[in-house]
Amino acid sequence: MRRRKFLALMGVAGAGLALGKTPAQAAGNVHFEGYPDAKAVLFDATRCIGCRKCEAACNKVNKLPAPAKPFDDLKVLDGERRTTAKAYTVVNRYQPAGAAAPVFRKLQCNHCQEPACASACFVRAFKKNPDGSVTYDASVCVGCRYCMMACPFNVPAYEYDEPLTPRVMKCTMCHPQIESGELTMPGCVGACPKEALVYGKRKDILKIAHARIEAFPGRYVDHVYGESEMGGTNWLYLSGVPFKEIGMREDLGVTSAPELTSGALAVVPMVAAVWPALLGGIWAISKRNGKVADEERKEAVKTAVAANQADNDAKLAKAKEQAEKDKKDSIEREVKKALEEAASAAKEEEGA
Amino acid sequence: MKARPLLKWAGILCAFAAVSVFCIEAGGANETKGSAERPDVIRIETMAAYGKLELPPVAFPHDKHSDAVKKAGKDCTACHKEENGKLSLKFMRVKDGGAAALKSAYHDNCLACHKQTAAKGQKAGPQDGECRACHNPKAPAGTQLDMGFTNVLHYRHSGSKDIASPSGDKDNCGRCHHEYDKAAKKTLWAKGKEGTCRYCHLDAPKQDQTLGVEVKSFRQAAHNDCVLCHQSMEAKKIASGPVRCAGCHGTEAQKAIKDNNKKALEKVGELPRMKRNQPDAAVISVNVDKAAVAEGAKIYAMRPVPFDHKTHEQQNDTCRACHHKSLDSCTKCHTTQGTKDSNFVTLEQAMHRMETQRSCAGCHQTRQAEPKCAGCHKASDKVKKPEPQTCAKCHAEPVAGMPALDPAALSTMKIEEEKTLAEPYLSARKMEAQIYAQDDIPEKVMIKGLVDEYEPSELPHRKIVMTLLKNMKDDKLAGFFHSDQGTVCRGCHHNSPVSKTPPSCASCHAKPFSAKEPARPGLKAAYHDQCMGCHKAMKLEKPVATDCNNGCHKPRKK
Amino acid sequence: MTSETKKTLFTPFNIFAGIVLLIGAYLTVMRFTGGLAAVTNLDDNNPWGIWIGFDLLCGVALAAGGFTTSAAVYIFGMKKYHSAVRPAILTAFLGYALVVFALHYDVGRPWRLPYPIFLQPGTTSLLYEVGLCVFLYLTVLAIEYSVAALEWLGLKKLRSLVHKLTLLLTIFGVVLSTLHQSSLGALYLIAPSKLHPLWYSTYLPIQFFVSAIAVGLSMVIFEGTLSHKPFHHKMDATFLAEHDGVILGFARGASMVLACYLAIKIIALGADNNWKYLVSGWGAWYLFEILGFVALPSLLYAIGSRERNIKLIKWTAALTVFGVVLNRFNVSLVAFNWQLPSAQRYFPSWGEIGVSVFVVVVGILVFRFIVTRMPIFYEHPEYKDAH
Amino acid sequence: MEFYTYHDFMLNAKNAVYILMGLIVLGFVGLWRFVTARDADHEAESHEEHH
Repeated sequence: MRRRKFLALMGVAGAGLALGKTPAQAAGNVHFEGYPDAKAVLFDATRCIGCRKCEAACNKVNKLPAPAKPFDDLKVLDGERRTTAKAYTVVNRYQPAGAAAPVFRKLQCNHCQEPACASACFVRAFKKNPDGSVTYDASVCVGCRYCMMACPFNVPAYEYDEPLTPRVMKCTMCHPQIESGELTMPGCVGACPKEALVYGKRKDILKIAHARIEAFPGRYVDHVYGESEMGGTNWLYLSGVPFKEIGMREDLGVTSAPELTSGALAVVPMVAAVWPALLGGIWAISKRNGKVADEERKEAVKTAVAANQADNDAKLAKAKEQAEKDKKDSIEREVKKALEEAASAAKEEEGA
Repeated sequence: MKARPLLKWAGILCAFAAVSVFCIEAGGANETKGSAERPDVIRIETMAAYGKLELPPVAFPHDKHSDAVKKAGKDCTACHKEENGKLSLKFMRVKDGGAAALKSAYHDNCLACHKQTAAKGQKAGPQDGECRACHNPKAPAGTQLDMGFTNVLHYRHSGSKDIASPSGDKDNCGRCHHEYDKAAKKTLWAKGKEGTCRYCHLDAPKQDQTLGVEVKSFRQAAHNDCVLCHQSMEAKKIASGPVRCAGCHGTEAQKAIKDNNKKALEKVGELPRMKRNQPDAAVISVNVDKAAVAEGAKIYAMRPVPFDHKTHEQQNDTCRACHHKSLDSCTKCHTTQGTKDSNFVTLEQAMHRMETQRSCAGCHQTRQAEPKCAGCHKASDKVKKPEPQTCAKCHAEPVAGMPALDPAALSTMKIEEEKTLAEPYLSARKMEAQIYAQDDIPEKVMIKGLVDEYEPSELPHRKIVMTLLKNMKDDKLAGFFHSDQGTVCRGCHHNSPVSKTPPSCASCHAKPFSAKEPARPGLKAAYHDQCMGCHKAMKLEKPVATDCNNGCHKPRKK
Repeated sequence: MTSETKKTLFTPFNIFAGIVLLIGAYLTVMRFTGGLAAVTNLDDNNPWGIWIGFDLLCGVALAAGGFTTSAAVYIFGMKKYHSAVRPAILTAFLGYALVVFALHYDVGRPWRLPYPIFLQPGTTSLLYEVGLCVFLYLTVLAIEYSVAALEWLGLKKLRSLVHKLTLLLTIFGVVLSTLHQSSLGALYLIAPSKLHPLWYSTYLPIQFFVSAIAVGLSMVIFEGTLSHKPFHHKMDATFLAEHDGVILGFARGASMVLACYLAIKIIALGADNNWKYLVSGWGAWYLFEILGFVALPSLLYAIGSRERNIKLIKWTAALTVFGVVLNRFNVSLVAFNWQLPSAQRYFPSWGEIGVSVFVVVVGILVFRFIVTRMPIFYEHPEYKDAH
Repeated sequence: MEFYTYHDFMLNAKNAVYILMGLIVLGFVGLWRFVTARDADHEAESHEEHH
């Protein structure tokens, strides 16, 4: 009986395991290239001089609160910073081993082709726009911060000091301003004195990036960061030093966030479809087993009694007596034990 | 009661698991740490030739041993056997006689000596049974710096009175330079055919089929000839070169050698040229098919290049800088098609390849990386082909009244005759940088690009040009290549014809990110890139690129 | 009766609970006037702290006893464990209710919690899946639990109507639990770059699900043991008589499930070829977790059920519960953001710990309120043999 | 070990997993036998008691 149940359980567990993996790998042979006319920005670390003009422009364009230290105070660069609810973009300074001069790198939302934040949001507060930008709608946001957990670049920031109306804050690629005609390119791009930031269609930007690598092979690392990272981003990077030397993860892989979770999501309907039928079946079997066992037991007792009644009467009576006594003893023991425990509990309670 | 042993068992399992966890961690934490430089540590892995090593190779500190041997009043023969009056570089043997013999050669002799030393109560090396003390995989690896034998060091040897010629000649070249004489079965000095050691002595010993001997590796040859000679001099109490590993291969020692070289050079003034019958000047020209020429075929080739061999000798540390395989002329191996000897590197490639320091263009390019040049010649950006007028700098145009440089004629000419052909061209070369008349160079340029934010910027145009020109003074290479007016201007005024009045920057650079020319910077970036890029390359500290208001711009007066 | 109540009002636990409630009230005010920054150590790099790592992940896992017990009894026909169902369901119901309660502190705008379900569902998010299932399962548990409440209130007709739904609710409960227990693990699938490879695996959902079953079984044992002392007088003879049988049976089940969990953990290691990470500090911590809190309890459970050693089983249950809590902490906090420099790592503030303790204490108080009044540890005399 | 193709990686990982699978199945059987070994004894014991 027990063995049979165990096997049934094992079977179920096996089915669960099988279900857990197969759909994950059968995520479908689909591939998307993103919006055809999506824009992108190219950041060229070999051109950036760390003047923080982009930070100032971003602050102005997005009407963010004034920072504690002015934007022309370059001492700020002494520490490594990240994006915050009050700064959509920051520039950090790095001193790579072996490099003659410091290298600067600008951080902001990378506007993933397949954004992790949008994939993770359970109210669809994030949107990938046809112009390549990823924007956020505070009017539906619950404030769960799963977007921040999901973002591989640690970009979204949160208004932790807002008690009731906290928002997730991040770069919008100046989508609203460009949409309204206020700007023709993101604020940071327009402000850069060195054209360390280039704005254009992603397809063209990629060509420019590769052309630069080809034209100056000694100057660049032969990789356009963001071309394939996390499924590709709409903010692309060129650098003269390995990207990890300027604080960029090189181990993110090329799988986009939605692909990472598609397997788990694929199992969901399967559980709803398979579980009830399977569990119902097990219930039916176990119910029938119970019935059969009961009948078998009754039948067995009946036959045994009939067959042995004549010559075993005395023996049976004796056995019954013994069994009775055993049962009584055990009940007594249990009751006694229970009583003792109750007594000691009461005592303890009193003591307390 | 029955539960007890089971629980105990579980406990033991737990403890085992815990211990293994920490063992694994300990294993992971154990990383080999960087050690101080040890030029004398040799890896002994001779046994590897006879199969997989049972134990890790031995890291053997040679200087430590030679010092100890010396202290004990013994000489090199304590460890090295003599063969034909020369010490063998191998330990206690002349030849490797198989795995077993090798093993006992090391084990018997090393351990015996260690044991003896220890018996005397002195500090000794590892004893029998302490296998891992010698076969230690974590022992620091030796770092031997290559010893460079520069022309100055060569002069210090060739000019030394202590080094006499074995044959009694005036020149002592024969003391080191030799060739194997098959008939005499020994090495002899071949006068006038000297070359660098590495031409024959390669990285590994090599059996020479025609000579029928094994040519020693460079390492063997250098240690045999240099170290043993130094040692014999030292024995005669004559000041000589290093005998310890660190003496040649250590950082400190190499610095000292460099200093001594400098002193020697200062003493002699100009470094005497080597006596190898090399030309003062030559003409480099393509090989021609003589038979075809004889039949009257015309030759289509680049014009020959007059070459100032003497000046280039002075500019290089060794002959090997250019003559990497032999002291023959370049065109012997590097033909227009390339030969097997040249690994099919053609003459064009041999002269122009940027990836190598041996080619003309490759070597000249490294000069451009110097800060005074790098502002215009951003070295890493050089992928563009040089402009046609640059080619004519070396590939000389025929000049009336001067002998014609004809490849066909040159192909039959002796090198001494080439000199007379080349010299008129070389002396006619303009070797000084030129610029337009002062008045034609605008003194100041006002840049009004960012007038909504800043007052116009003032570019000290003439000052910049004159500084660049000053940087080229007394520099033959720079002078030669900038001897045309307007060449210097092209450092900034790029991508337009050479002119006294080049177009303004704004005529090409307008708004950024134009759809038709997406790679062309806008005016703001063009200025900033040009100015800052040049300042950075030339290592000019001021003005600081990010100091807008105090550098080039002044805030706009309201 | 009244004098007895008065006498027990100032027990040490009650005094402790009172203090915790006061602190909880203070922290509640702070949270909803000063924002998360006023009470938590959360920051932009560490958006989820112990309110998610403990209150949500552990809360849901520890409440898994509900679906495992009811599935064992009603679906697998293990009738002898019947008396364990009600306490388990009640614990689960309270557990989930508290999870939702605690979430109100953590999310920015708690009144919008229904948004994902009713206003704008983001179905690509695994958090949506978790939210929907927790919402539905809480409803299921409320209905399942309502049998006891209806018995207490004496609403016979309604009670028998709800009682008839038992099988349906149980199956629904198992489906929902399977989904959201595993989805809690799947939440981390989106961040392979942030979670240490030893803990990140595409098998995370299954790992969370199987470990939830193990901890569910263990919680029934553990929580039964805890309740035994204070509520012994509330337990009827059936409950007490079946108690040891429940413990032995569940121990055997938990031993197998833990072995299964261990197997999945090791396979996950092999599938991603992560062996090399074992040889590091993280590896030692990982081995500490799976050897000390998965392999060891599995073995101890096996020994305990084989030797009928109730005491050993009870201790093992505690070990297992602690182990799963450790696992959830490792995934959500310790091994998460492992690549950040230690200065940027998260450690909970006293305020966060305070709120978590507050939530647990509220749970205990409600549990006590219910079990002292409603038929949880005993069968209502009027409904004996009604199942 | 370094891998240069996904195929190589999978080949290596799957080899390990198949071996693990075998070990795990054996382990399960062992554990199950260990846990249930006393069941027969108990049944026998209780049977004896009855006689």
